[in-house]
Amino acid sequence: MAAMPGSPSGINREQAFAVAQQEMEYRVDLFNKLAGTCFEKCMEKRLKEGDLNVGETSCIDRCVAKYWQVTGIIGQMLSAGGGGVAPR
Amino acid sequence: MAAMPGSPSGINREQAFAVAQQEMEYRVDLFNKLAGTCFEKCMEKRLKEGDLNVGETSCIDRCVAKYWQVTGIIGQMLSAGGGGVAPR
Amino acid sequence: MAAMPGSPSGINREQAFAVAQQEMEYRVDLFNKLAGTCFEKCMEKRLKEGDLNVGETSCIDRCVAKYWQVTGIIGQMLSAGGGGVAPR
Amino acid sequence: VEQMQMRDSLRMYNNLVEKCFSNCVDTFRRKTLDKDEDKCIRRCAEKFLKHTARVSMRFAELNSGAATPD
Amino acid sequence: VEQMQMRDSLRMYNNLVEKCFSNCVDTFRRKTLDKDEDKCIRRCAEKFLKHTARVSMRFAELNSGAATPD
Amino acid sequence: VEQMQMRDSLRMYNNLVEKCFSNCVDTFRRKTLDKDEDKCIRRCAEKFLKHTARVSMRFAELNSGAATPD
Repeated sequence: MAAMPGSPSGINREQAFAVAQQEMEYRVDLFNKLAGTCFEKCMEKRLKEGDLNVGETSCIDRCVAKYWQVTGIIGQMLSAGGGGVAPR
Repeated sequence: MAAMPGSPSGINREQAFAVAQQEMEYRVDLFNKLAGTCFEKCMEKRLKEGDLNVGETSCIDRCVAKYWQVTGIIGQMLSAGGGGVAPR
Repeated sequence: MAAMPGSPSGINREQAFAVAQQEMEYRVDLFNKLAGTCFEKCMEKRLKEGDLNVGETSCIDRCVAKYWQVTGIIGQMLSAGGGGVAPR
Repeated sequence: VEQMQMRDSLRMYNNLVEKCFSNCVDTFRRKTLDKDEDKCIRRCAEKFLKHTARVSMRFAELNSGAATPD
Repeated sequence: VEQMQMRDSLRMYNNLVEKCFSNCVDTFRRKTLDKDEDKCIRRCAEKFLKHTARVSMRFAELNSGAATPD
Repeated sequence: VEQMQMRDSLRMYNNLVEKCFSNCVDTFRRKTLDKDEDKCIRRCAEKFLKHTARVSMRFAELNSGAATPD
């Protein structure tokens, strides 16, 4: 999914558009899953107020960072051992 | 997402179609989530028969009504405080 | 969704393509749900190793077979009693 | 539009299978359903369909603005 | 692209409603929310939106490669 | 078709990450994985992939009508 510097002129606009669209769908899906998972992990069940408290806020930051790290590890595993599926 | 009376003639058919399609996708998604949630909340776990009993039936009716109400409350919050996302 | 032998010449390529695409989306969705469900049912929670053990492997085989059977039973119910929704 | 309805029906069917399978099947000593599992699946599917029909009806009422008192 | 953003907003809105409804509403003796449920829904939605905003911020940082030390 | 396969791969990848993260990560005192979490993630991913491969094989058999006796 990386940018393709110096791509051959043969590739046409439609294809480039389709690839960009998939890249975006992938990121949206990733974001939604990440947000949903960290919500489950970090939000206190008892809703005493509408604000995020300090504990929740730092939990979110770490949850996002760890999730990102897992994305990298599994991406590497897939591209190394794997079946060609190797998104960033 | 409301109907747009007297929309300028500049809007073309394709755009109108795309908007209608999104409106429909939104409603289908809403319906599916609502149905799934009320199924979880209202169906008795022990399946003694294939029919809905009286308790389940009235639970469904109230569940749908409350879900609809929540849709309204959150829609209002989003359109008031929020980032422009304000579907009905 | 069955193959349509001797379909009238009136059906055009675009429609045939759309039907084939839906068929495929349906199968992908079925596969994903099946795989997710059998993962939940069969994988031991404690991850002692990356391999599937014997119990897990035979659990998967049976889970897939039973899931397939359920697909058939419910498909029949829908096509028999039902509202016209009768995919294979 | 027709195609969207077809797609939604197929998705509903997949959801129905998944939900009833998850509710009713929990042992994997054989590769065919036993009698209780079979019965449970049929009840579950029947109930799911009746549930969906009821929700559809109420949902349509609300969409058309015909809210009724408690 | 604009249409995709619109679609994502609508989906987010549906997710928000589903999550807060599931968290806050558990009794079905009436067809309107009681006072506690109403309060719970509003807090939940507020929290969900703040949560989403925070995640967005961090996610954007990571996407742009600006990872910060612990 | 190629694009659909690509999309499905990406979706599978997202599902895999979500599932293994949910299973393996439960503490948020630091912003990097500790050793046990890292090990758990790798096992989980490996297992998930083997599971998917096995299901694919069986699924393909059933789709082609080659059901085998118990």
